[in-house]
Amino acid sequence: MIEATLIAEILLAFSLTLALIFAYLAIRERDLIKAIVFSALQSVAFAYAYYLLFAPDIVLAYIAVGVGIYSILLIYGVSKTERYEEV
Amino acid sequence: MEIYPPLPPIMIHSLALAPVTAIVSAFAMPLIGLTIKNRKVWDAFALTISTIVFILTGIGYATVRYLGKPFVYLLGGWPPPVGIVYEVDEFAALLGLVSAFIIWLVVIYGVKYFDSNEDGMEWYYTMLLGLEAGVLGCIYTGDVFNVFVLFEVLSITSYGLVAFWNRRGECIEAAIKYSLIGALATTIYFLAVTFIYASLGTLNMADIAAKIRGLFFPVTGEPYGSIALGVGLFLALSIWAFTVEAGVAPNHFRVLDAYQVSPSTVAALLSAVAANVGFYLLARYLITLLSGARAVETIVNAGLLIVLIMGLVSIIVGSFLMIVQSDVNRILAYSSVLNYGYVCLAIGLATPLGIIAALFHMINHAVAKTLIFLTAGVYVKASGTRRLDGMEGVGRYAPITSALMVIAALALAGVPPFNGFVSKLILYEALLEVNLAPLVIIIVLSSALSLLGYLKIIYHAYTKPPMKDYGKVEPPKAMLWPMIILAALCIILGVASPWIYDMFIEPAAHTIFETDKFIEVAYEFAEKLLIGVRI
Amino acid sequence: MGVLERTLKIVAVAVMLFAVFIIASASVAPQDIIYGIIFSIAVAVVVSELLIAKHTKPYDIKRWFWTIAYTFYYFIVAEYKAHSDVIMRILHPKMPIKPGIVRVPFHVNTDYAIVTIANSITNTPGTVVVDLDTKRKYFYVHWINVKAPDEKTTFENISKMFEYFAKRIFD
Amino acid sequence: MVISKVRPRSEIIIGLGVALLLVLTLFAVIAGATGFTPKEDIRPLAKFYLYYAINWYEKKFWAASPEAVNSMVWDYRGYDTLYETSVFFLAIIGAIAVFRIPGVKDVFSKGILSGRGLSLIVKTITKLVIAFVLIVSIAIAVHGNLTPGGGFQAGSAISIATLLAIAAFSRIFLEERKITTKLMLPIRVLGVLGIGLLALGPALIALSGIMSFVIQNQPKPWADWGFIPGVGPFWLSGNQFFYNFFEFVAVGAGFTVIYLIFSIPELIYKRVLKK
Amino acid sequence: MFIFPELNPLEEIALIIGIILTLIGVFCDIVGSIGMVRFPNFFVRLHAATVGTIGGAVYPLFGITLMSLALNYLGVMRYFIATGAFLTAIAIVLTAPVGSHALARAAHRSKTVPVEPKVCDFLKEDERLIEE
Amino acid sequence: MALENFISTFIVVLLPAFLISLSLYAIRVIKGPSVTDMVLAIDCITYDLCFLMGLLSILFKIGFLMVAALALALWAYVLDVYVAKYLEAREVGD
Amino acid sequence: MTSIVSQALWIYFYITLIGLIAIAVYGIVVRPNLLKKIIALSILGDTANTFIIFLGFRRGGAAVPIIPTIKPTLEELLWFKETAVDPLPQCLVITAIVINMSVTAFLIALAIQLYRLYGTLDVRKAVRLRG
Repeated sequence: MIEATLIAEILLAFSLTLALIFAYLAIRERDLIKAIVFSALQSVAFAYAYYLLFAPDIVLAYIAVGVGIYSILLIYGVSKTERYEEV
Repeated sequence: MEIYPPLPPIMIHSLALAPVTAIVSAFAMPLIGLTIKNRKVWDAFALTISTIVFILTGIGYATVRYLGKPFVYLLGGWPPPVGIVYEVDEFAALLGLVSAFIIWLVVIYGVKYFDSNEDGMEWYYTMLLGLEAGVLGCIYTGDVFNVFVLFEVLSITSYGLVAFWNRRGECIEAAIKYSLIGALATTIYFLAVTFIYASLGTLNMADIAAKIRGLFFPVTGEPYGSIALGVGLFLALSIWAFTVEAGVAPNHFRVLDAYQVSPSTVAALLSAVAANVGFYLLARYLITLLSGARAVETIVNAGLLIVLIMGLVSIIVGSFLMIVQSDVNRILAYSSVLNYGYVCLAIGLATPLGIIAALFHMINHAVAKTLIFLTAGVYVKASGTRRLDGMEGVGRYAPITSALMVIAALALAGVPPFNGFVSKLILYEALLEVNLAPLVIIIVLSSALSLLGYLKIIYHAYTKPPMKDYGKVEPPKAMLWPMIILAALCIILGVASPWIYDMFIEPAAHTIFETDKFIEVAYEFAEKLLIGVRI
Repeated sequence: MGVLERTLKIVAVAVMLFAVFIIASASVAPQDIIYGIIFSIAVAVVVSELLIAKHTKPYDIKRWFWTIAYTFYYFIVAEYKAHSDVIMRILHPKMPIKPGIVRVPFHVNTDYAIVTIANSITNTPGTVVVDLDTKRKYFYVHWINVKAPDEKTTFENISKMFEYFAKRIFD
Repeated sequence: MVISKVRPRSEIIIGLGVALLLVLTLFAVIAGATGFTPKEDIRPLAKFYLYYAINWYEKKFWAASPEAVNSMVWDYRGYDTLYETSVFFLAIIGAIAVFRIPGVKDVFSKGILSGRGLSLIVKTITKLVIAFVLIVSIAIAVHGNLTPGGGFQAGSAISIATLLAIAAFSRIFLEERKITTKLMLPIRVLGVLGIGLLALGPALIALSGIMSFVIQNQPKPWADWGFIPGVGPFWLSGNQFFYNFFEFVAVGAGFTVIYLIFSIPELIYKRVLKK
Repeated sequence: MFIFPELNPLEEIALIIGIILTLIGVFCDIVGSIGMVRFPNFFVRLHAATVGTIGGAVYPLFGITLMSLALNYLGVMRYFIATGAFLTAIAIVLTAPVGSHALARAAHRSKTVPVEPKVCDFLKEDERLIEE
Repeated sequence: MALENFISTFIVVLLPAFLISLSLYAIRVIKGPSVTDMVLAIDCITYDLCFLMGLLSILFKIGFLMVAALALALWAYVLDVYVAKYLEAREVGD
Repeated sequence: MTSIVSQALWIYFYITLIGLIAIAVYGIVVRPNLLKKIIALSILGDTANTFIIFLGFRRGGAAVPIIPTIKPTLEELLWFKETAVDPLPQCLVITAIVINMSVTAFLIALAIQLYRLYGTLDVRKAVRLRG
């Protein structure tokens, strides 16, 4: 019998890796809309990590905030300002 | 089960009621603003609430004095390590009283300071009441995570208040700077809380203090892992967060812009009240919770040294940059940084005399700095500019205000018989006590430099011939009275200082060293109420 | 607008909402049933005008029968065909695709019918509705394998069966 | 658009230095403080909450809710949550204060916005999704003290409805149905006011002599006054149900206010700020 | 009854159907993701994405509904899993095509994505006629 | 017990397939030349995760975890609509 | 065997989280665009939250801190105490999520207003306040 916790940990490693990659991309990306989309995916990865850490309350709150509201408010922000970051 | 000595209920509940009343009325304020379109009603409401809160903090202070030991209020009825508690000793109660008093005066001043056609006053009052709740909650609380939450209440209201004049670019720019760094600081503080929970398994301040000293509360059990590293990281991160919040030297940039451009009432509040919260928490964490414990001795000493050095840097930066400014609020902002330096220096000494100096200077600075910001606000409002060369001679049209400003300037510069002198004198004594005489010279020099800075304002505003006819500059009575009260306090705190020192400052400052009492009071509650808990 | 019509609409919506509420709460305790009745009626009052245009349609048993028949047809036959086709194209080493945007006419009138057809088209792999023109009654469908661009072929191949059912369910 | 390729070298060095420093310190400290070992056990304080949250045998310490997280959020550490709500409230007030324009009425997008929205397909499905979301979020809210979720989660879920309405139908759709800041802000305020009064209530009662504390839920041996845990078939967990419900209303309305003020057309600001 | 002695025939049938649907789902997921990577253009990738959402999420979620209803060792928890999976499946059936359509329309209208390769593009020809 | 073992093994055996498909979708998100590609791939990832959440709730025997899937699916839809709206209309409230 | 694998995994988790913090701090300090800074700030907050939830995890047949019945028996409660994960970090994180979201929303509002007044989001160009 395979231990369920070990599986949770392997999946956690996967989702945290995804989060790391996409956080890096979100910070490096010059196109802000793409950065927002990357950061939304990073949020999805974090939400999945919370799921695997047995925190359904946080998953519900965090999906709403991280995937939805951050991204959407930032989209509002970009649509009212400018799309490209000047480096 | 009787858990408190027989006191009237208002005395038991006043300390908790003060911030909760403030925040609930902040909730109600927009409703009033939307239904009753009358500025007078809003003023009256805010004034009433701030008066009530002031009275409640006064009653709370009386309670703590009467009991003679820290007062523990069980929020939600839960005993210390399980729930959140308010643990108020005399230091906290006195500071809360002073903060509530200053907010009360600022509210009175603000009624006439803002023009009758100023828009958004309902939002201003909402945020002001929120700020009051945040300040009082931060000072009274006995739980490290609750500090984070109330810190956020305090900071988000201060961001909103800095951005109050929303159609001025400089205000928004200052608010952006202020809030970005502030949000970073609070997040870092949250990380600090994470580490304290990781290594000690508790969030209660008394419990933390006990655990570091090898004592155990019921329920929370033994610490995990290495205490020294966990607490060290906690300390490092929270010192950084608090000094950023207060605006001490290496991190002082954000407060300068904010004090420079925001309305005078807001600048006074941020400089006199909100910054004190940072210093209070520094003193509380560094001294009450952590110092004197064998396990973390070196770390705490390093932390104190860092605070001391930051104070010194702050003094030097503040005093030198103050005299080259040409903007009145900017001068006052640098003066704030300078005075934060004194307070930090005094906290970094961590001797009883040092803490007395810190507390006394916090109060003196709060009173005098509020006064000088408010008087400068009169000038700025009359001349329509903050630049010194734009307000030449404006003081001649307002003799009372000018006199008050002179009092405030002298008090801040530390000239006898005003209050600033007394606290600086205590600071000298504290420095001499630990053989740091060279620092005394720095302080004296910086005071002299700062006097130059204040004289610059007075020179431009009063001595120079008026550029034009400013008309009626002298403010109405509602603005004048708060300033007169503050000026009177400046003098009283200076002249009657021996009495005040004995009556209020010394016993209050002493409580911050009474870690044993701090732990004991909470422990009594925990032991009594958590009988029969099975873990 | 008569009171009866409005009541019928509200009841129809409320019943569906009640079902969703019970499913969402995953329990049939008396507490949940009471809450469900109260809140589904409350929400139905707010949204019923938005959702239902004609009050008699939800009470037509024949339409529900067609709905069930369509569900089975769609999920078993149509999806199977489309999936197997597209999966073959994905896994084929040469990827035989012939994509293009074609016009597909439709002959229904109500919003729900149009949307049912459009969503059915999009939900079957191989065809995606890119845009629609309600005046000239065209879907613009991105088709992975354009057999012929003329309207007759596209209609036969893409949306004939969907329209057959959608007409009976909603129109 | 001109994008300069030159980046100041010093900034990169500073940033990397700060990052490296953080990495090294944190790594060292975590290695010591928490250890790398995954724990088989949790901290005793947590066990207290888990064991006593709905312990019918020792009601002295209970919060009457089978969901330990919710009972912590609204009872054991309810004071935090009161201020958390107020942070959200004050942030909205701050945003309104930053975006305010004197002299412009609340409904002003007609004529400036086309009100076209997205395509018919999106509109129709959005209607269905709105109804679906409304009922599901109410289900989350009323089961907040029994199953995962609670006031904030449900409130943020219900804000999907407003969000979708703004994007799919345009802002005018909401304005025609009187969903404006003028309506939603009072609802928001009433929600938080309900929370505040529920928190303040026990203390006001205590002023008359009965012992109870701010935001107290269940009666305790040292504080007699408290809420009843349930009525008939309804399990309310004392005041937690009401807290959840008020929070649901408050958060839902609060998010609506945020979206409404963020979707004010930019043209208006340009016009006003030009003057 | 046939394979698992704990279950009655109805549950067993549900379990087997659920397992089959789950297997279909996993297969469709992998194929869809391969298609996502292999296909050359956004509009073509939409079809691969449909394989990934309908075959790869809706079918298996229905399968999970059936499967969890059959698994009696889960106790009361199986109702939560079943209802959650069912509602999610319904939500995906409703919203996934609309999301694809909205994205496709936006991509075509904003002209950020060229329709390449193509056999024909009638939408480009009729573009001016559609403007409401 | 045999049933439980069988189901657990079944689910565990399927997991590598998920890791592969999620990685491939993630590659599309990273590569995706346009924003719409990325959002489409994110949709696929979220719906895939919904499915995985269902399987894992059975594996962990915790039904309460399943609520998250619904929220994830709905918010992914909102993200789609908003990105589409941004690309189509300059003003989001339009 | 299992313990070695999971030990390695946990080391990896902490390294990942620290890397995320480093990335976020880099974003806040170095990137010039205000919205980018806000994104970085939200990543920092989320990572801090993840940190504290990791502390409350427990190995070996863990469960959510929710008991499915209203009237649990004593045995069920004891079992619950021995299996469920730590609810305290979850409570703290819910609070922190809401707070971070509020601050972020307010910051975005400020950034939009700054753009209206200054026409830029670049912090290097938006500096007009000098002493």
